[in-house]
Amino acid sequence: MPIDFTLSERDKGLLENIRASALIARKYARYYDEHEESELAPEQLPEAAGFKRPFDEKAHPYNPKTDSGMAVMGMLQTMAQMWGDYAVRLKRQKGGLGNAALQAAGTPDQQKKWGGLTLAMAITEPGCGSDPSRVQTSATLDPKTNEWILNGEKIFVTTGVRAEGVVAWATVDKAAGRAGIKSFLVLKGTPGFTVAKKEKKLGIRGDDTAAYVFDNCRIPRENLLGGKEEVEKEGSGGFKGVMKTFNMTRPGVGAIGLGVAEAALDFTREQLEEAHVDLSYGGSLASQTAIAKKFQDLETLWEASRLTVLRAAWLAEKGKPNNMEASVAKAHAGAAVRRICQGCIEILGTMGVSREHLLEKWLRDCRITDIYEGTGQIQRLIIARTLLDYTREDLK
Amino acid sequence: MPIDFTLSERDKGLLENIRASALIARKYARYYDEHEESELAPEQLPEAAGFKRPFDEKAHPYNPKTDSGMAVMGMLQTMAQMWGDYAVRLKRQKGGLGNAALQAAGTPDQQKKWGGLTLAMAITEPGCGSDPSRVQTSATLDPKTNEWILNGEKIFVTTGVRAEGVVAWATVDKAAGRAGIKSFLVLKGTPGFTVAKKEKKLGIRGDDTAAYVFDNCRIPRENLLGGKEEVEKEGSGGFKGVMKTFNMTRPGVGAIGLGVAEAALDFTREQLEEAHVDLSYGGSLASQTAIAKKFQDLETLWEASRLTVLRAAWLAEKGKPNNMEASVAKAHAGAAVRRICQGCIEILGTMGVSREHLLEKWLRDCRITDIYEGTGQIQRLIIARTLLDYTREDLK
Amino acid sequence: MISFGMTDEQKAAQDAMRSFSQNVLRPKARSCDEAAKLPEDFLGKAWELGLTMAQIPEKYSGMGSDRSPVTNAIILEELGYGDVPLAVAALAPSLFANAIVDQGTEEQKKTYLPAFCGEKFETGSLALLEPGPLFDLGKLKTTAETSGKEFILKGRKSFVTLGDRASHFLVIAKQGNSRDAFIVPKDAKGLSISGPQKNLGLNAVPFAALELGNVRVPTSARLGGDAGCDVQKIINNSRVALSALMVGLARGVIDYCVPYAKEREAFDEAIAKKQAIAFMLADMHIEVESMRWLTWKAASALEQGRDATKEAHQAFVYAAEKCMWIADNGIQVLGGHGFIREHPVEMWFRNARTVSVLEGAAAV
Amino acid sequence: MISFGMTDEQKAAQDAMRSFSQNVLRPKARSCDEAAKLPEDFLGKAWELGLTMAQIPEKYSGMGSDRSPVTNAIILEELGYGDVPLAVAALAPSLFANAIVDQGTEEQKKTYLPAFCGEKFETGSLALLEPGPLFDLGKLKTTAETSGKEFILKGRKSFVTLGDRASHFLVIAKQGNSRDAFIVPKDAKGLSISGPQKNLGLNAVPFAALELGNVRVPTSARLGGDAGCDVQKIINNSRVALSALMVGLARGVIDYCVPYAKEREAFDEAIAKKQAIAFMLADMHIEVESMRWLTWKAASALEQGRDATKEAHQAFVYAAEKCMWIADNGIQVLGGHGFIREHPVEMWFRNARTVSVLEGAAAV
Repeated sequence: MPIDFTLSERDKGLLENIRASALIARKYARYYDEHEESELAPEQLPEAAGFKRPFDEKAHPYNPKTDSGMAVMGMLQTMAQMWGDYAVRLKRQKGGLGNAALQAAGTPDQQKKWGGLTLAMAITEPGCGSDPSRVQTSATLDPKTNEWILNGEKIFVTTGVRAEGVVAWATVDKAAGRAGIKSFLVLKGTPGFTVAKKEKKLGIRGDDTAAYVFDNCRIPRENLLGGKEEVEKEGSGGFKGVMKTFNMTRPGVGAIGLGVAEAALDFTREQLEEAHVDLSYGGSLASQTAIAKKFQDLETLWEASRLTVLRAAWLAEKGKPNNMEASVAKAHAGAAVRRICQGCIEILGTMGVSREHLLEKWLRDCRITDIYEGTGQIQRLIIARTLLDYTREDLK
Repeated sequence: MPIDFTLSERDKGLLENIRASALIARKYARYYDEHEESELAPEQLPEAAGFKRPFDEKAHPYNPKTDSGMAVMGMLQTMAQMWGDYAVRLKRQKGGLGNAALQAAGTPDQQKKWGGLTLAMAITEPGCGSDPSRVQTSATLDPKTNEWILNGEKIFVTTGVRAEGVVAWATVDKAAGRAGIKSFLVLKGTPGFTVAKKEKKLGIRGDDTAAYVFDNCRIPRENLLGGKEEVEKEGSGGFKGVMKTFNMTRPGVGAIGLGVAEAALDFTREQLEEAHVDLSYGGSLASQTAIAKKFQDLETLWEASRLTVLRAAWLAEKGKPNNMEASVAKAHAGAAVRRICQGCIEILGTMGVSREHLLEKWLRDCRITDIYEGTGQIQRLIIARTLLDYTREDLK
Repeated sequence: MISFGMTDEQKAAQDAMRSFSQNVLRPKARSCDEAAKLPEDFLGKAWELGLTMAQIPEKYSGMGSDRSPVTNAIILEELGYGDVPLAVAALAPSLFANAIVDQGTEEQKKTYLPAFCGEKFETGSLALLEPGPLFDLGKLKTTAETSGKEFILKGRKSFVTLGDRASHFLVIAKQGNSRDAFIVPKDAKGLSISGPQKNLGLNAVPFAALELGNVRVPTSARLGGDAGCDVQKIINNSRVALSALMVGLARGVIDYCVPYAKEREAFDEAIAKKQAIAFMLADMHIEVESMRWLTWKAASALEQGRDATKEAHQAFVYAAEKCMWIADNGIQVLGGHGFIREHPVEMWFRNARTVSVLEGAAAV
Repeated sequence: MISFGMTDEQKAAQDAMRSFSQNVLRPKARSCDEAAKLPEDFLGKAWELGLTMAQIPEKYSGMGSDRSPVTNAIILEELGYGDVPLAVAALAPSLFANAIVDQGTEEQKKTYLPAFCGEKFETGSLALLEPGPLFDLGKLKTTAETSGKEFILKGRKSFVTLGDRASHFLVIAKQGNSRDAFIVPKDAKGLSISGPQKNLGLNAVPFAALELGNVRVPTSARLGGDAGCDVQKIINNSRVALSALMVGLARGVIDYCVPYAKEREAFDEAIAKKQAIAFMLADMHIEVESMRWLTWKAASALEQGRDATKEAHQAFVYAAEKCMWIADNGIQVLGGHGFIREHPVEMWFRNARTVSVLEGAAAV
């Protein structure tokens, strides 16, 4: 297919469908923001029926010659949903980050067995933030019972309260470093596995974030994702496999932030247009107002960022390597959404910080984008290593 | 004295005096820019008489209760001179960076002997940029003749062609690292000391930058600045002494850049005022044009930077430590002048890049500010080490 | 002469405020933010500092210290370091009283100032900002019209500090092509006060909204009497004060991040040893210094009675941008922990974004 | 559908331009910059690439490939990577010819296009920019007035590429409230051409200034004839082309800095191993990618015949800012060596600042 940036009618239909339900979700955005403790499912909300808007696949079948690919559309759909509200969307979602890991690293049997559950992903520990190779949670095999015994603490587990199970990283051999790290599936209710805390956060308050404790938690031997028990001696092949999960989640996280930022831009544009600020493109700096210039710069930044996200997804759907591009997308979006939401507030002034509107919430929700799934700093390390042809040891 | 940011009548008189001669210097700015090879002394220029504008010290004696201190005024005078033209000022200047080193580290005898000469400072070598401790130029004492034998190469020696002598860093003991580095005074004409090259540069073309070669260059034993021949075993006390020179030169380099940037701002303001752009302060973002907002931001950045320079100088004249503040001033000014000159060109458009005006030259002249006397990166290392209470080994 | 030297008196004031910040403001900051209200005894405790009455002349029952914007800037940096919202609340009375000290007629001074010199907390409040987007100090929508011996005020005001307990409001309104300030009692007919407004940050401060529906005040209610007043001067004072608070806030972020970054490890060493983090901290420090000197310069221009419009504008705009930048990067230094309400940085981030849009309207 | 996939034809064009850049442009870049002129044989050599005639329809003696702004963007990135000024010079004929292909009347096409399809270099030139500060595309000072069957053109133009050897100029002028383009022969009465202008960068390009003192042209000289033309479309085309050149320039900076930073040592290791440098390079890469996709998007909108005003504006403004940022930081990566003319980075810095103020006026 030649270079193209337009959407087919089917693409548009799918996105409009999502936006319509996203607008309903937005009505409950403030509720979830102010009721951080609430575990009320969006399906119990008065207008829940509006969330289900089946898309007529038969009338509009997928045409690979004209319609955008799955991964690209996945990004655009994520943006459209988040444009409505971050929390309501996530609360409605079957499946969590752990499902992506199961998909990437699980055996067919494992995928069949647990694929229907909502799985969280537990990586970070109190002592390690951006550096997953420092995982201290241990998994010891008890050959008598054919069970793994997990011990350790996990923090920042997204949807960790609501999830039915978790994919947790643990080391089977601390001396082996990154090569010793494996993924284990632990179901809620397993003895020795407790949700220790639900975090209170700056934003994305509708979406829960948990802390876990594993205290001699025993799980079946076959709950090791992928099933490979041996620790590779050289390199970190297994670890790299684990890290591969990020190549779609990183642009995805970018898309999440950009959806929220788009809402902020749309709200700001409406206000400016109502105030008759000329926002037209095409002219020179000399004829612009400070407000219009600032707004257009933010809008341009958003578009630039969105294109890096789509590029990373497009590579993935073409089966091309996208490790660096996934980090480019995440790093760009993480920084862009910070600037965009802050800038929109600067433009609108006191209106922007008032809780009568959602803009202030979008600022808070957005801020996580540059932090989770690898901070902007981590993404830059990855990009720089690739550019410089450096190993992890060369540049860290 | 209480906090005050105003200038006394005497302060103003001194600066106006300098500005008047700086305006004459500006007439020759383009000549020196386009004749990089020229070593014509400004005193030979047609209007050279205007350079000498004696200030009537008797009619306006220095009053320490009302007039600004020496170091602060030094910064302001530097700015005023550079506002005229970088090159002409430096070409007229008796004394170079090496004189500051002589002042800081030389014995009274040495200061008396060489203080009247224009001395360059030779630190950087082809193999070491920002890291002076990697100096490879060696100094070996010949006890028979009581001479030091220098061997090595130096680059980026400011005013290295015009200078009558140079203060060069060399190591007397490579194994000792930083502690082995000493400063030596070498006069032009000393056998074995040659000016290998005069660099062609982006900017400050009127000011020469040389490369030196020392090839078994013999200098008297007493040409070691400060006279301390022994290498301290622990720490890097001697090296720190050497580095102290920078505590005034760093803000001074900031002042140089800010003087040039001020010229750029003044030129841009004139053009904007002629075009009836409202540049008044006091209102809100909502009522500003993009051009005015951009210009005011640059003007504000300049003022912020200028105050960090004055602060570092003020501390010095009060005898207070200013190591960190000197780096703050240098780092701030280095970044600020890059943005200011680039921004002025953006505001004025094609007029800004035309060689009919000096703005494009000021951009080029300014660019060195964030590089020499320690790049912006080096300054940030120094600041961060102080903030974090880290040693050079902790953070590098 | 250029001088950065504090007087002994200023150093003493700085020390006193530093300890008030550490002992009173910091411990209360988080709980007030979560509860979105002031602690019961707080305004009384802050009143004991005597900040308002200190600069009221003795003839109006004050303590008669020099009215010093520079000293104020030094004090406010320390209070902002402690907690910006509590500082804003504590300083609301000064905002009102100082405008009268600076620009009131003799009669206005006699009438209003003594109330601020008693033992009990008392406040008036500045009503400058207006709701809606694109607020423009040069194009106020609130108007004042003369009608016989009265002014009729119409319009809406927002972000009125302590609007729930102020006895009077200093309402800034447009009168023809100029701006003026009017002293309006809280029980004026046609004035309705609502609130508290809920915001992103500064949660502890009860901000009110005012609706002025044909509020009539006597001509003597105009600040400065027949001569009117210089509204820009009030704005300049406010902008400098807000700048000083932001310097304090930003400095607080650095002081929190530095030990955190030294303790926190990644890739086998403290994150502070990574240039990306270390340089971020260095840049924060560079900017806090710059913010402070711009603020001092503007305060000094005010103190010397010069037109400080440019200096106050520069200080405020620079401080607003950099304070936000620093708080935002403070979160980044803490990573995931920066997003959690167990650490104060996310609160400072919200306060920074909020205080920096106030344009010069919420502090002394 | 969203697709970033180049056609095989585009890949082949990219390869060809890459080798032209490497073999012809790069080796000449520095000497042309210092001499401030084009190499003798250069325009002829560039002409052999057939860039201009490729997109001229066969009926006007061209090669009749599709007129593809996307392919142009890909080509221009490669040429910009080689050397922006030489690329600007080589592409001047296309700038003129493409406007006629896109918007000329049948008669204009017949009259002017065949000249661009011969073996000898031939050029016309766009005259859009005007001297002085605050140039505003929306408020041109050059005017066109009708007078019988003629237009009278008055005004001044600057930065007219290859103005010294163009046979015709496409002069953009204001006519009442709208803008139009007029084909003016170099020997028109009342037209004086001066130059070359000396500038900060793009030194190899002879830019001329035009003075139009009551220049009379027949009504048929208006591009598009009686219907006139869409001047914004010409500007959009130019902006996208300039953006593509800037992508190439910026990519060149990174490719130069990466090996330098790996080789250069400070504090006992390669400076590329310092996060401050490594992250700078990473940010440069992030921005080059963004610049390219914005440029492609705008080019694609042009290609599909849609109004590309927003896309072209976004691509140009973003590319201008980031190209400058990258070139400026390229100098910083090299430190003192970045300031010396032995390395190309300072030249790229000058070219970046110059090309980024052209507003959409110097390339295809």
